[in-house]
Amino acid sequence: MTTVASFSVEYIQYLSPNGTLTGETIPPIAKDFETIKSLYKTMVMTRVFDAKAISLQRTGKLGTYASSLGHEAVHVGIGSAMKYEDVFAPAYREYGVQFIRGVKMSEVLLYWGGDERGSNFSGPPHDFAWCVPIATQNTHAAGAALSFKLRKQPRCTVSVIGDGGSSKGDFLEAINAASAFKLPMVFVIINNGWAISVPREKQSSGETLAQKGIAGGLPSLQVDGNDLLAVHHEVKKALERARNGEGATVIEAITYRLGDHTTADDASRYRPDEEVENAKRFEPVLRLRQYLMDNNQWSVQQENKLMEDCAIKVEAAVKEYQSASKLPVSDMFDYMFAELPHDLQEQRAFALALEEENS
Amino acid sequence: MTTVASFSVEYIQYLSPNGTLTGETIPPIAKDFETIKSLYKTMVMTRVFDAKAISLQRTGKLGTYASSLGHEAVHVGIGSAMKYEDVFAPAYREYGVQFIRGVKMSEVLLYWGGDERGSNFSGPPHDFAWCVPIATQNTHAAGAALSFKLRKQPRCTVSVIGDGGSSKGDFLEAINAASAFKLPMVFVIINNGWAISVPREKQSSGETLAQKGIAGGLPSLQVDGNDLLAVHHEVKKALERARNGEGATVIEAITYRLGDHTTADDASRYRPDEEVENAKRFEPVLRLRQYLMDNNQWSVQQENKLMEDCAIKVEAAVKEYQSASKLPVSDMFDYMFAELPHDLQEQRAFALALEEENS
Amino acid sequence: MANIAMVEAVSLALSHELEHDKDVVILGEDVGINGGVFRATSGLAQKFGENRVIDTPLAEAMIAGMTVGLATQGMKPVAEAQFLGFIFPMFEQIVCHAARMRNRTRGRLTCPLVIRAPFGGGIHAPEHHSESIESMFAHTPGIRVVIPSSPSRAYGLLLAAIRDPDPVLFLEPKRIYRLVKEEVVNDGEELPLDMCFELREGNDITLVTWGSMVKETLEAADALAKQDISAEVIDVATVSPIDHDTIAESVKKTGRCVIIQEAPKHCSVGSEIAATLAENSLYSLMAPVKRVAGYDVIMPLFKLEKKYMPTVGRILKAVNEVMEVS
Amino acid sequence: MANIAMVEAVSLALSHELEHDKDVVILGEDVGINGGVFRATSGLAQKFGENRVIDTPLAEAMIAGMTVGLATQGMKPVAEAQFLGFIFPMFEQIVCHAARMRNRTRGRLTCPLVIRAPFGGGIHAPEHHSESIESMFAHTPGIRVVIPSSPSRAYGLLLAAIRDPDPVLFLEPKRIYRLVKEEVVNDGEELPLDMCFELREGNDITLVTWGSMVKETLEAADALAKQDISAEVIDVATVSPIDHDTIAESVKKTGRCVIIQEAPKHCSVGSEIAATLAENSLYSLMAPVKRVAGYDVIMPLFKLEKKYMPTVGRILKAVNEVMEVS
Ligand SMILES: Cc1ncc(C[n+]2csc(CCOP(=O)(O)OP(=O)(O)O)c2C)c(N)n1
Ligand SMILES: Cc1ncc(C[n+]2csc(CCOP(=O)(O)OP(=O)(O)O)c2C)c(N)n1
Ligand SMILES: [Mg+2]
Ligand SMILES: [Mg+2]
Repeated sequence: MTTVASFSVEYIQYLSPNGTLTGETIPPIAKDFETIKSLYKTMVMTRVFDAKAISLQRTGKLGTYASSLGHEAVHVGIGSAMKYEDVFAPAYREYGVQFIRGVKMSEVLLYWGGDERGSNFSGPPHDFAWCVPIATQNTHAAGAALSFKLRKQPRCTVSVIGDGGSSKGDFLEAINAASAFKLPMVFVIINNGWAISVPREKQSSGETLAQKGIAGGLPSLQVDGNDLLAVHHEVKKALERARNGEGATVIEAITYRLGDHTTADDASRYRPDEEVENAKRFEPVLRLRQYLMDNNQWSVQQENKLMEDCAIKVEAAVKEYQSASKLPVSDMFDYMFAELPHDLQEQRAFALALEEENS
Repeated sequence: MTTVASFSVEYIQYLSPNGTLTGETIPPIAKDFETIKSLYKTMVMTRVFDAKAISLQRTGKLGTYASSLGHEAVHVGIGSAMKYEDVFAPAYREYGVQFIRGVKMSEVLLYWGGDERGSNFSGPPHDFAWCVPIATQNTHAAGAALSFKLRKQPRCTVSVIGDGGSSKGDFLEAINAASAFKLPMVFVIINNGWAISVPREKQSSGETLAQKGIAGGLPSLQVDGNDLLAVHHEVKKALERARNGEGATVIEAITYRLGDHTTADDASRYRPDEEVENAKRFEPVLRLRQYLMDNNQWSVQQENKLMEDCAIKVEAAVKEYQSASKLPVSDMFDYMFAELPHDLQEQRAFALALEEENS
Repeated sequence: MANIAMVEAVSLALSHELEHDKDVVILGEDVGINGGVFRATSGLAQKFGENRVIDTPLAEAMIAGMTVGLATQGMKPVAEAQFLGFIFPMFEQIVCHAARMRNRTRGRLTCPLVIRAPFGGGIHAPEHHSESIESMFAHTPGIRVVIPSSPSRAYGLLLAAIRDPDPVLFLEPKRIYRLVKEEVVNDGEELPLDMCFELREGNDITLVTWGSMVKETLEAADALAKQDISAEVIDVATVSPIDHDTIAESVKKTGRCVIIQEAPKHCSVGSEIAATLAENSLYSLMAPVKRVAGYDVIMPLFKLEKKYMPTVGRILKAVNEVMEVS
Repeated sequence: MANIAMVEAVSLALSHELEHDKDVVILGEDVGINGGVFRATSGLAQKFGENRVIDTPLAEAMIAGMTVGLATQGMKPVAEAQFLGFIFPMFEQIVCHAARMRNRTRGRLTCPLVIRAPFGGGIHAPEHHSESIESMFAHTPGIRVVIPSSPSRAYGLLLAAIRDPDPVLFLEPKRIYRLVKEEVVNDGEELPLDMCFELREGNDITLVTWGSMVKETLEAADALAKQDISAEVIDVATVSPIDHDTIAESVKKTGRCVIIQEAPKHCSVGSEIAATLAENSLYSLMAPVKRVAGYDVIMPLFKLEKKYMPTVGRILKAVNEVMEVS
């Protein structure tokens, strides 16, 4: 009996829940307060936006919406580690990443407002759109990464996946592809404890979800997903590895879904209130603010000002969303193909005539 | 930075390529020569059968056939470790397992002879049929294992997968299911170096394929798949674990595909002859015979007698195969549903009438 | 014996079978404590335990494969695909295994399974939650595809589907999950598969439909009655295999046929019905067959969803065109 | 300018595009050094290198997903599904992403990809190697489905498919891969998609078919000619979208139509063609439409395979039935 391979999964946290630095090493970002402040602002903005989106849904002004409450550090951490020319492959709630990359709040609203134009967003044109079929974005990311490798471009992809999604074959096959082709990419498993009503423990009895990367021999680690510094630093390191041709990394970021799965869900049916209350003690925004304040980088006045700012910007985004032009019926035909086939031309004409008749 | 999980993959071999016992421990089977002799006979029979099947194909008496040449130890090792009431989920070339479980050689021929009746075989009626869509058998096995667990039956499933198939989502999802539900099952990855023309290295850059089990936190190990003792003993141990409610195990058995992928393949197009020549030095039948002979358990006379026996039995099987009754046209309708729907009744009548007309 | 909605009728049938057949198990994502995203399995895990109503990891190919595995060993699994738009990872298992197990093994192994999935548009759901792809399954030999259109039919047909010794895809038009309530007696009485339901008798034209479009079709029939056009309304219910005889019989009487479906038109169940009329009922037809169907486009997000869905107005327009021909 | 078989024409088109468009890459199982299990990519890895002709791990969902990923970033991937029977794990990517990317993003991201797959029966292949499921894709909005039936059409249509800015499923009827040889000029000239090819002119009946059945249909037309029945033969070629106008035009002339396909009948491409005739060409029809199709059964293993496949005899029988009607 000989040992032919050994692996381990490390857990990384730099900022403790009460806002103090932990651990032996301190990553560069921990002392770059300008950057932290700017990222903190994005985190807060994301949260204000989120609350607004939920209230729009509640008042019938938005469709089903997937909240990002509690995920701000992992999302903003990823976004801030990436370069513009990299490609991001989201699932459906990673607005924090996308805001940093230039997607507008009004575009997020458009999407959840039932309007495809939301996915023709202002972020990098090469970024993927929201991806509802779970885990399918991971192989898109692998394909994009392969294109960079083939074209010898110094670019990477980052794709995310939930704890639930980490069970689906597509994610596992993407890890395998990253391993086989040594692709420049980073997988972030956003483990928020729940896949709708199914708790993390029911997805797998493995000690970690990160270890799914071991299947392909990829470096695999856990980070505190409520610790912006840890997410930012580890994703950045992984991107550097990838850009240097050293292949992919799997990062499990442990966070918590503080809200319902979506506005169509009622988590109280399956999740004890105490669990949520407890999780709030570890949430990402508070701890980062504490860190800034403890280092005299942030004040109550600044916080108040920020909240005002956010409210104004979110209001403006809502206005923009609500003033979007009406979608013409032709829209459902006009992007089907570069050139509309004969059959569809007829169906289009029929639909337009019908519209005419009915108006 | 704290280590939250560590894993390793062990490699196990009891019988060296030259037929001597290696390693510190000796498994019980190593001294159970009656059993070994019986399994040796099955291995040889499988090989004789295999050669015959290939020659039947070459002379137009069989369709495409997937050879098991070189896989005898891993197949017979699995088969001998299982109980009748366990369920086996094969791919398409694990005849050695199946012969031990009661499947007849003539049934294997029927199947590759283009006759569905081959899958209505004499093996355990609960065993799965050959499974061509790669890796889909692994989730069937998980489902069967779940049924045992739900019904509190002391039964297990064993499913196999190739090195190629280990890349496919179904296998990885099945591992995850086994982990999540703590299923009584054993996964054997039969790594024979090649998936048609694609070598093992192109499937994954992971050090082992066994480590795919680590994704779900399952005990994962490598065995010398040309060592009957190792395969038998480790599968048996894994089955005991499973039967005791301790969950699933992943075993990577390293062997080599000594022949073409199937009779439709020509491996010389992509595989260097030297590799095959080299692999023959490690093949399973020779080493087991050596071990038996070294222990005065086997003689040249016995070997000659065995070869004669095998030839006779294989001939009989071929006869049985060739004397199978003609398949009536109605057969393609009669097993579609328990009761044939109206539409199909009409199609069936049409097909029968046509047959009548044409005869 | 209270009045219940269709989704409650689904629950009731599931509950009935869980109670009366110990081999029945339910599995899927969120079917347990949560009771399914549409409450179709509401209360069942609580009542029958988590060994009968099983939350699975998020992996549809695995759910389908395990369902096949369970079924071959004599269980009667009822799996849920959370939405029909997420059933694609199940295709390989459905087409290559569930549909083929009996035939492949000459009856040695069978697949008495049900896969349920809510489907169709009209509830302002996000992307991939509103498609109608019954035709893909209807094209697949070896499975039945059943679509209820009322609480009582949901109850009776689901019982029949679970008891059927072969695989059944049971597609639930979610737009009408809670549309009407109906008295459903929980007597365990199944309704026949493979048969159309004649919902309304008529002499002038045959309206053939299924699932959620039954609603619009019946409304259209009401409107036509006011125009003195007597429309026969047929709910196909089992869209594979189709009970063509009932349709042909009706068209023989009326001479005219409009087929209404929510799914895109191209190569669909509606195509099959129209094609069969062209083959076998040509001389019954006094006017061209007409299909009122979804356009052959991606189901739009909900701002344009209504423009995609066939409406009563479109049905009436088609009927009037067909009636004009003399 | 030698005579080449259809599978060689496929190679030739691939080679042409690899040479002339640096964005083209080929990927799939065994497409590299081995040149594909049917030799369709024979020699290409050797000529263009393993960065252009890429052997992948064995995982179809991954192949399809990566193909989508490559295409969205401006590459023109040509993926191979080793057999159409193994394309099911690709469904989610094809239906939910390839077909929808342009529409979803309002043109921001597009999917100029091709997925090739050999399909159909008749070569004594093992289980799952012989199915014809073109209809499932033809039902899917947002993709083209193209099926060649001769070396020159394979060459010209595959070029067009690769150059098309939208996703194309290119299904190759493997029974006729090496059936006939034809002179194919490697001039990079594509043939038009979305159009039928009229293979033979005739006045008495229209025979509509595609793929491998073109062979039997032409043979039937020959036999009919001897009976003094002049059959027009139409190769649909692109089965989604279908060029219904050409078919309608022909039926207007002949008054009769038989549709021949290898796939099972139910909810198929043949259904769509017949349905469209019932809708738009009813007054052209002098006799019922007839479909000669595979039975709605599991494709049998090869002992009964021939009994499944439509034959010249079945075509003639159908034509004679249709001709008898006056
Ligand atoms: C293939 C597929 N199956 C099911 C769904 C329905 N669904 C949407 S989100 C979700 C749970 C996802 O959980 P997780 O991956 O943990 O991500 P989270 O929502 O927690 O961010 C499910 C089952 C889907 N969108 N796609
Ligand atoms: C889903 C699917 N894709 C492709 C194939 C075609 N195919 C048959 S065997 C094979 C290679 C399998 O290799 P491996 O898993 O290593 O098993 P081995 O044949 O070596 O035993 C392939 C690609 C298939 N049968 N199923
Ligand atoms: Mg989650
Ligand atoms: Mg192999």
